[in-house]
Amino acid sequence: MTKERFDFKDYIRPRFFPHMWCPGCGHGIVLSSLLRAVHELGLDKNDIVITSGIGCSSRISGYVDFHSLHTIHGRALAFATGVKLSKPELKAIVPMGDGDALAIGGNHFIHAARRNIDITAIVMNNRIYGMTGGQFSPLSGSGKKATTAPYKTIDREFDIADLARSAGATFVARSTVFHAIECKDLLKKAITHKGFSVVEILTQCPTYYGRKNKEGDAIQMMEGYKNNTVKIGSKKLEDNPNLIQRGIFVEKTDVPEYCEAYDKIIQTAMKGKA
Amino acid sequence: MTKERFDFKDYIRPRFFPHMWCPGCGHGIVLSSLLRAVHELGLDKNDIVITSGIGCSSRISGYVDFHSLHTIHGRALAFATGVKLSKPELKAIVPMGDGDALAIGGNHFIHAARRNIDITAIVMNNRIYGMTGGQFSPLSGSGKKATTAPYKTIDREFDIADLARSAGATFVARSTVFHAIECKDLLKKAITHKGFSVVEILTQCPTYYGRKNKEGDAIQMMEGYKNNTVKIGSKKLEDNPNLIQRGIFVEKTDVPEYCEAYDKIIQTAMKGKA
Amino acid sequence: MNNKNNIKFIQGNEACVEGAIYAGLDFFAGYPITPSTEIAEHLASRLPQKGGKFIQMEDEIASMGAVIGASLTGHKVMTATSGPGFSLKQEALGYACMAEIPCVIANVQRGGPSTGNPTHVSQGDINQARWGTHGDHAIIAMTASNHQDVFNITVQAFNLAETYRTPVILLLDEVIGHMREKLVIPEQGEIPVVERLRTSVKKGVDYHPYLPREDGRLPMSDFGGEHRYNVTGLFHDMWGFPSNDPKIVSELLRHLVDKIENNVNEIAMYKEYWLDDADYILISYGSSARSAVHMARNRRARGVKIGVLELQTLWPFPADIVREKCAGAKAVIVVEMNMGQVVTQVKNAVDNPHNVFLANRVDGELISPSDIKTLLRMIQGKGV
Amino acid sequence: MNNKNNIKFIQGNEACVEGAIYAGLDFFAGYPITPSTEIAEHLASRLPQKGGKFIQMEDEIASMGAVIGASLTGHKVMTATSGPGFSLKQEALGYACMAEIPCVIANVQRGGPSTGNPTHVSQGDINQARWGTHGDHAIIAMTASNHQDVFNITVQAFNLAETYRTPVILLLDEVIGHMREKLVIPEQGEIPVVERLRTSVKKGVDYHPYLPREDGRLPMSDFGGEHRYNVTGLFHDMWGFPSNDPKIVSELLRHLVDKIENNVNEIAMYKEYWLDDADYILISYGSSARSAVHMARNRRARGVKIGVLELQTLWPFPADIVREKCAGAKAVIVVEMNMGQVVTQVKNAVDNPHNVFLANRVDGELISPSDIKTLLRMIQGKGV
Amino acid sequence: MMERSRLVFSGSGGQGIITASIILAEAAVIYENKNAIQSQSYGAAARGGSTRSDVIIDDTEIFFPKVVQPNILISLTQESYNKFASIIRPGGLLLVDSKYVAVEKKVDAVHINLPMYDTVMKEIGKPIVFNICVLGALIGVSKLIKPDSILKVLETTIAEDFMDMNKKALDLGFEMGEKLRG
Amino acid sequence: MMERSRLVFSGSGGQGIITASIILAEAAVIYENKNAIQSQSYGAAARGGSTRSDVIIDDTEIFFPKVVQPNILISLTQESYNKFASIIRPGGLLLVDSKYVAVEKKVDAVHINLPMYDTVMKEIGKPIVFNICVLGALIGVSKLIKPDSILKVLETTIAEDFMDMNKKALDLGFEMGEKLRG
Amino acid sequence: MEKGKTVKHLIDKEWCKGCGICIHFCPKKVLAFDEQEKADAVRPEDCIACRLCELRCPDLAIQIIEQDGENEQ
Amino acid sequence: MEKGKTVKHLIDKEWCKGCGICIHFCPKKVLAFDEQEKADAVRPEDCIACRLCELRCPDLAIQIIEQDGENEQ
Ligand SMILES: Cc1ncc(C[n+]2csc(CCOP(=O)(O)OP(=O)(O)O)c2C)c(N)n1
Ligand SMILES: Cc1ncc(C[n+]2csc(CCOP(=O)(O)OP(=O)(O)O)c2C)c(N)n1
Ligand code: SF4
Ligand code: SF4
Ligand code: SF4
Ligand code: SF4
Ligand code: SF4
Ligand code: SF4
Ligand SMILES: [Mg+2]
Ligand SMILES: [Mg+2]
Repeated sequence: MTKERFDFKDYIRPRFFPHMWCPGCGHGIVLSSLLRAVHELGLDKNDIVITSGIGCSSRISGYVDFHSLHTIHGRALAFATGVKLSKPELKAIVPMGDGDALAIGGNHFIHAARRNIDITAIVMNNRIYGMTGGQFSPLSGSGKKATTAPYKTIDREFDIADLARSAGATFVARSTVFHAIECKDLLKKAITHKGFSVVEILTQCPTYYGRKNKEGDAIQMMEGYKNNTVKIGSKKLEDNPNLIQRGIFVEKTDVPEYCEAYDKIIQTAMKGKA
Repeated sequence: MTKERFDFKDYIRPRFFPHMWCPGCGHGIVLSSLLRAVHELGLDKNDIVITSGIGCSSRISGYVDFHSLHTIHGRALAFATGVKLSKPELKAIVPMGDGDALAIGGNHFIHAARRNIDITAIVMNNRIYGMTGGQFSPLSGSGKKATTAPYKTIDREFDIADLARSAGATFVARSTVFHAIECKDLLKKAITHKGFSVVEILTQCPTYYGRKNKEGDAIQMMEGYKNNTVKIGSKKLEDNPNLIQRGIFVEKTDVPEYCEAYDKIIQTAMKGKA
Repeated sequence: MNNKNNIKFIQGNEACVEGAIYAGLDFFAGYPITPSTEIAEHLASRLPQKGGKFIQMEDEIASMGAVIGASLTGHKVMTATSGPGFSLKQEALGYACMAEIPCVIANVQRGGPSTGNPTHVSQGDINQARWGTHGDHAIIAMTASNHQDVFNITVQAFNLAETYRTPVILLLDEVIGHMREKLVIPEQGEIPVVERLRTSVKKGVDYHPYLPREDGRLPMSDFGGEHRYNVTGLFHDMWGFPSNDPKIVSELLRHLVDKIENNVNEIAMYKEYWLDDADYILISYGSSARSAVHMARNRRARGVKIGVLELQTLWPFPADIVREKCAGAKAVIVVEMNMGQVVTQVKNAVDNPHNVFLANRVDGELISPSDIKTLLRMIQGKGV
Repeated sequence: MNNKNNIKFIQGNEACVEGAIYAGLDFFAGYPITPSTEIAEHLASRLPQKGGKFIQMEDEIASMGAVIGASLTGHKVMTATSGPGFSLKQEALGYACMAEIPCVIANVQRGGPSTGNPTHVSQGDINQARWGTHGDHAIIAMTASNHQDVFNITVQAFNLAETYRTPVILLLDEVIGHMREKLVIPEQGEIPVVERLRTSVKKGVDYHPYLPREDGRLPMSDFGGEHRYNVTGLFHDMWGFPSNDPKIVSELLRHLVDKIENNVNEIAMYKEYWLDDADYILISYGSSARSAVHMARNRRARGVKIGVLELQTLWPFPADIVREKCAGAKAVIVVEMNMGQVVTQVKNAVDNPHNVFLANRVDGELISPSDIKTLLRMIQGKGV
Repeated sequence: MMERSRLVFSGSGGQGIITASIILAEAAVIYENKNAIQSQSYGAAARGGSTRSDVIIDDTEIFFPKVVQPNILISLTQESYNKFASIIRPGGLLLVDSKYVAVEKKVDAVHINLPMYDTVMKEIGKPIVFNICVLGALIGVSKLIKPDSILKVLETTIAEDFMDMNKKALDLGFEMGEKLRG
Repeated sequence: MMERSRLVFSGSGGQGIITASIILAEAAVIYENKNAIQSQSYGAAARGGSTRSDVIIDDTEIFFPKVVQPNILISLTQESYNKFASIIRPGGLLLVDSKYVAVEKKVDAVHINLPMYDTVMKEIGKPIVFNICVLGALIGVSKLIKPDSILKVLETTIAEDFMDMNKKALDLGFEMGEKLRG
Repeated sequence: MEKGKTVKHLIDKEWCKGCGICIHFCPKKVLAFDEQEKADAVRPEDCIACRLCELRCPDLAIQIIEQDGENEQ
Repeated sequence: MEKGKTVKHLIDKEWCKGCGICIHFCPKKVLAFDEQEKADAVRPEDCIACRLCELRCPDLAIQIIEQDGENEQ
C-alpha cells in the first residue's frame, strides 16, 4: 500500500499546504513525526481515524490523509471513544492541544485513561492557548505571562505524564519537537500499544508563549527543549532536578483493553440471552 | 458561639429529619462526622459555606445549618471556587458523591486540586450512583454488578487519593464510615489545612451497591470496611497488598494557596495601575 | 391469537428501547438521569445480546460525542437523557446538525428549569429542543402518548435521522417514560426501516460527503472505508473541509435549514380523533394528549362536538396541517404541561389566533381530563 | 471640552468591560473563546486594579458555576463567551434562573451552528438566549449597536440583574465586539447604578430569601452573613428548601416567568430614528442596525419616508412597543443576520404580519446598506 | 363486560407492593387480553415514606393513566392506610393486612382485613412472598383476573425453584379472599 | 468640512499595519474630535496571509463600519497590493512601499510609491518603526490629521525611550509625503 | 464505666430507621431492637460510654449523655 | 557522506516559512536563507544526510533525497 521510501505527499492533503500554522510553530514537527511513524509502521491509511478538537494543534486532522474527525473543543477523546468502540479494528489517534486535552477536556482525558481504551492521545503541549491568541493554559505553570495573566500566572501546571498514569493510562511517554526522531519512535510505540497511550510532546508557540515570555523565537525555544530536558533517570537530574524528563514513563501490558473486554461482554450476553 | 458539649441539634435543620437517606446508608455517618469536626474546631456556622452537587450524598447540604448551596450535578467545586475566591474568609466545604466528584465532575476536581484553592472536598464514595438507582460509577471498579452493568463492569476505578495527589491537592486522606472517629479527625485536619484538601470516605449504599453485589446489609458492608482496610503502611499490607489504606497520603504546606496568591496579584495591580 | 412473546407489559422507556432495537440501533452511549435512566439500563442488557455496544460515559457531553463518533463508523446510534443532561448535550448536538450526523437523542422530560422536579412530569423542553444549541439550524423532534406509538415514533426517528442525515430528538415525558402498558412488537418488516444510504462512488473516484444528490440526500461513507474525508463543525465545502467563503457559508446554512423545513409535511406525524365535525379542537401531545382524548371521548358521549389533534412531530412544526385541521373550529384548546410552548406555534399557524386557548398545568402533576373540562366550560361561557 | 482620559478609542468588547466596571463588577470567571476573548483579557488586567477578582476557569461550565457562587457572597459578577461556550453554560444558566442569582452573561455572537464561522459576524443566538436551557423560564437579553450603547446596556444589564434577581444576557456580535470606535466614559453617577437589595431582616428573625416583597423584589443576604439559608436548583419554598408540593412548584414557576414577562415594558430599551412619519420601518439591532440607520439616513436624504426602530432589549420581547411603532407603516423590514429569529417575533407582535419582511444575511459578512436597499426596492415594486 | 377497575396499592418500600401491582396488570394484559396501566410514585419521597402504585384495568382503551379515586385500595401499612383511605370511591373495596393496619372504618367502603402476613409466615415462613399472597387475596375477593394468569406471569419472571413457594402464597391468599366472598 | 475618508491598510503580519491604522483612527478621535472606526480581519486566515485593517474617518456619525471601496489604500506587500488594488475608488490614493511592491498602475488612482522601508533602515536602522513612517507619509500626502495628534497617541502607548525613534520615523515619512504633495 | 457516672441513651425513635448498626457494633451489647425494630438501650448499665453507637448512627438518632452520679436529673 | 552518494535537498519554497530551524540546527551548516528568507542548500556537498532538517522542518518543506553517484538523475 505505502511506498518503501517515506514521502510526505503520500500522507497529506496537499491542497491545504502551506498549512495555517505560524512560522516556526512546533505543531508542524509533530505532524511530520506522526506521518513518519505511520509510514514506518506500514499502516493502511484507511485504517486510521484521526480525531481532534479545536485549537491550532487540532487543525492537524485536516492536513493528514486519514479519516479525519475535527470535533469540538475538548471532546475529541469522547468522539474517538465512540469511533473506536463501535469499530475496534480502526486505529484511533487523537492529537490535542494542552488546553484541549487538559483544560476543557481534562475529564475525558482521565476517563479514557481509566477505561484503557485503545486510543493514542498526543498532547501537543505548547503551554498556551494558541488558537485564541495567547491565554494561559493549565500547562503554562506559575509565573508566566499571558494575555489573561498580565500580572503573571498563579496557577500551577499539571504533570501530564503523572496525571495520565494516575488515571490509568497504560502507556505514557514524553518528548519534544527538538527530539524529532525520539518523538516519532515514541509515537510508533504508542500507536502499537494495545490500550490507552499518551504521548506528551513539548512544542513551541513562538507567536504567543514565546513572545509573551521572552523565550525568543522558535529556534531559541527548541534550544530550550534541548538544554532543559533529559532522558528519564539521567544522571544530570542529580545536579538539576528541574530538568524535564523524556522517554517512557509507563508501559503496562497486563491491563485488559476496553474494546476487548467489551467483546467478552457480548459473548456472555449472546450466550445468556434467554 | 457553640456550646461546649456537642449536640447535633446545634448544627442541623431539624425540620428535615428524619433525613431522606435509606436505613443504614453510610452518608448519615459522614454527616455526623462532619458536624462533630466543625464542633470540635469551634467554627462559627456563619463562616461555613457548604456546597454540593446532585446525588444522595449531595443532599447533605440541606441538613446542615450552614450557608448551603445545592448546585447541579458534578459542578459543586466550580461553584465553591466562586464562593471562596470572592470571599476568602469563608470556610468552603464540598461534600460530593463518587459520581458527582469523579464522573461528571472529574474535571473540576483535578483543576481545583491544581489551583490549590482552599476548599475541603469530601468524596462520599459508595462506588455507585445511589440517587439514580444503582448504575455503576467510575469508582465501582471492574467485575461489579449495577443496573447498567448486568454482565458486570469492565471499567476500572480511579484511585481517588492518587489522582488528587497527582492533580496537585496538598492534603489527601482516606477513611471509612466504620472508622467514624478517624473520619472526624481527618475532616478536622482537612478543614484546617490551607489549600485544597480531599478526604475520601468509603460509605455504604446498602440499597443498590450492597444488594446488587451481594455484599449484604449496612452492617456487613461496614464489617468489610473494618476488615479490608488498614492504616497507611501497615504491616498487614505485606500479606495482603489488596487491603485499602487509610490515613493521610499527602500533607504539603509549601505550596501557595490560590486566594492568597491572588491577593498578591491585587497588590501588584493596585500599585502598577495607570 | 397473538404470539405472547411479542406482547409486553412495560414502561414507555422500554418501549423506546424496543423501537430502537427494531430500527437497528447498535450503539448507545449515555449517562444516567431520572426519568430517562431505564432506557440506558435496558440497553445495557439488550444491546450486547445482539452484538451491539452500550457504554456509560463520564457525562452527557461525552455521551453525545461518542454517539456521533460511532455513527461515523456506520452504526445506528442513540443517547438518552433528561433536561439537565439535554442542556449539556447542546453543543455537541449542534455539531451533529452541522456535520449532518444521523443520531437519535431521547429526552424524557421532567420538571424544569434546572434540577427542577426530577421525578415529576413536564413538557417544558419543547422550545429547547428547537433552539437549545447556538446558531441557526433546524431540527426534528417527535413525541408520543402511548407505548405503541413510542415504539413507532422511535423507529421513525431513526428513519428520519438516516434519511435527512440529522439528529432527531425524541421528546418523551415522565408519565409516558415510567408508566407501564401494553406493547405489541411488530414483526420485522411490518414497519419499514430506513437503512443508511451509502455512497456508490468507487474507490479512487472523488467522493463528496457534503454534496447533496438531486433528491436532496447525502450518501455516506463509513469511517474505515475507502473514502477518506473530513468531518468538522466549521462551515465546510462539499468535501467537508473548513471554509469561510461567504457563498459556501450561506449555502450550507440554508441547506441545513431547508432540508428539514422544506419537508415539514413529509416529516409530520399526527393522529386525529373526531375532527370531522368538531367545533372544539383539543391539540395535544405526549401524556397530556391522553387526558385530552379521555376528556373528548367523555364529552362526545354527551353530544359535544369535540375532537383531538394529537401531534407526534413537534419540529419542524406542522403549521399547515394545524391550520387546515383547525379551519372550521369555534375554539382550539392546546393542552400541554408548560407555560405555553406549543400554543404559541398554534397561534402562529391558525387563521384566527384569538380563538386559541391554553389548558396547561405546570405543578408536576399530569393534567387531568377535568382540568381541561374546566377550561372548556369557561370558553363556552359556562363558568367553572 | 472633554477630559481626554474619559475618551477612549477601543473595541466593543472593551466598552463592555468599561460598562461592567462602571456598574460595579467585581468578579469575573471565564474561558477564552473568539470573538469574546478580549472581555476576559481586559478584565484580567482591570479587575485586580480595583480589588476585584478575575479567574480563568477550566471551561465555560465552571465559569458559570463560579460566577453564581461569587454572586451569592454579595458581589456583582459576569462571565463572557461565544456560541459554543454559551451552549455549555445553559445548564448552569438555568440554575441561575431557578435560584434567582443576579449575574450577567455576555455572548459575543459568531457564525453558528457548532464551531461555525468563529471570526465572522452573526446574530444567530437570539432564540437560544431565550430557550437554551431546559424547562420553562424567562430571561432578559440586551444588545447594542455602538460602543456608547454597549457601555450603557452593560450598566443596564447589571441593574436589571440586581433588580430582578436574574441572569441577564448581553448579546453582542463580532462586528461590535471587535471594531474600534469612540467611547466617552460618563462620570460616576451620570448613569444610575442599582445596588443589590439586601434584607433588612435582623439576626435571629426568620429570613425568607424566596418570598417576594410587595413590590416583587427579593432582598438578598450574602453568604457569610447572619442568615443561613439554602440555595438549590430544585423547586423550593420561601426558605430555599426543596419541595415538590404542586402548589409551591407552580407558584414558583409562575413567579420566575411573571417577574420578567410582566415587566416587559419597564425592561424594554430601544432607540428610534425618523419613525414619526415613516412609511417604511426598519427594525434592527446590534451591528446590523448600523447598516439600517446608514441606509435610512441616505434614503431620507432622497425623500423616502423611512425610519428605524433599533431594539436594545430582545427578551422579554417588547411586542407592545413594536406593535405601536409599526401601526402606521406600509412595510416593516427586519434587518438581522440570521435566518429570521426576530422577524418571527415582529410578525407575532404587529397587526399586519403580511407587511413584515426580512432583510438578512447569513454568510458571515456584515449586512450592508445596499443589501437592505435591494429589499426595499423590491417591496416598493421597483425590482432590483 | 367488566367494569373499569382502578386500584391503588400502598405500603412501604420492602413489601413488594409495586411488583405485585405490575404482576397483576401484566397478567391482565398478556393472559386475559385486557388493557391495563400501571404507574407509581418515583423519587426520594418514595424511598423513605409510603409507596404507591396505581393500576387501571379495563376492556376498552385507557387514556388518562392515573387513579384519582380507586375503587379498590390495598394498604399494607398504617401510614399508607391513613394517607389513602379517604380517596377510595364510595362503595369501593379496601383490603388491608391485619398485622399492619388497624382499620377505623371511617370511609364508605367494604373493609377486608386479612391476616395475610401472619398466614404467609405460618404456612411458608418467607416474608418475600407476602406480596403474592396479597395478590391472591385480592383476586380471590374481586375476581379481577384468574389466578392462573398470575402464575403464568410468575413463570416468566421467577426462578423455577421459587415457583412452588409463590404458588402456595397465591393459593393461600386466594382462598382467604374467596372465602370472604363466599 | 472634511470629506469622509475610507482607508484600507494592507500588508503582512509583522509589519505593524494594524497598529498604524489604530493609531491613526485614535488620533483622529481623541485629538481632532472626529469620528473614526477601525476594524480588521480576524482569525486563522489573518495569521498566515495578508492582513487588512479598515479605517473610516469622518466629521459626522459613522454607521456602516466596513470599507467597501477605500479612497485611500495602503499596501505594503505585493500580495496585498495584488489582492486589494482593484477595490480602490476611482481617483483614490494608493500608497505603497517601493521595496515590497512593484506597482502595475492598472487602476485609476494616484499612485504613490515611496522607499519608506529603505529610508527607515537607512536613517534609523530599526524596522520596528516602519509602520510609523508609513503613517507619516500617509498624513503627509493626505493631510488627514496633524502629525502632532499621532505623536500624542504615541506618547500614551509607547515607552519614553522609544519616542525619539518614532518621532523621527514619523517625520521621515511626513516629509516624503508632503514633498510629493507639494 | 467511670465510677459515680451513669449514661443516658437518648434515642430518637422517630429518626431511627432500624438499621441495626449501633446494635451490631456496640462493644458491650448494650443495645437491641425494640418491638418496632428501633434501637433500644436494653442494658444501659453495661455501657462504657464509648459513643461508638452515637458516632456510627447514620440517622443521628442516638446521643449518649454522661451524668455525674444519681443526683443529676 | 557515504562514498559515491550525493544528496539532493528538495526545498519547497512555497511551503517554507523561513523560520530558520533547519538552518540553525544543521550540524554541517549546509543551509542558509536565500534573499526571500527561505531556506536554501548553500553547501550541499557538506551534507551528511542526517535528515535532521527534514525531521524538524515544521512546514514539511524539505526533503532529503540520497542518490547513488552522479549517474542518477
Ligand atoms: C467550547 C469552546 N470553548 C472555547 C473555545 C475557544 N478555543 C478554541 S481553541 C482554544 C484553546 C486552544 O489551546 P490549545 O488546546 O492548547 O491548542 P493550541 O491552539 O495551543 O494548539 C480555545 C479556548 C471553543 N472553540 N469552544
Ligand atoms: C447533568 C446531570 N446528569 C445526570 C444527573 C442525574 N444524577 C443525579 S445524581 C447522579 C449520580 C449520583 O451518584 P453519586 O454522585 O455517586 O452520589 P450518590 O447518590 O451515590 O451519593 C446522577 C447521575 C443529573 N442530576 N444531572
Ligand atoms: S499561534 Fe502558536 S500554536 Fe498557533 S500556529 Fe501560531 S505558533 Fe502555532
Ligand atoms: S440509595 Fe444508596 S446512597 Fe442513596 S440514600 Fe439509599 S443507601 Fe444511601
Ligand atoms: S444506628 Fe441509628 S438508625 Fe440504626 S438502629 Fe441504631 S439508632 Fe437506629
Ligand atoms: S456508648 Fe458504646 S457501649 Fe454504650 S451503647 Fe454506645 S456503643 Fe455501646
Ligand atoms: S525549517 Fe522549514 S520552514 Fe523553516 S526555514 Fe527551514 S525549510 Fe523553511
Ligand atoms: S540532512 Fe543534515 S547535514 Fe544535510 S542539510 Fe539536513 S541537517 Fe544539514
Ligand atoms: Mg496549546
Ligand atoms: Mg455514589
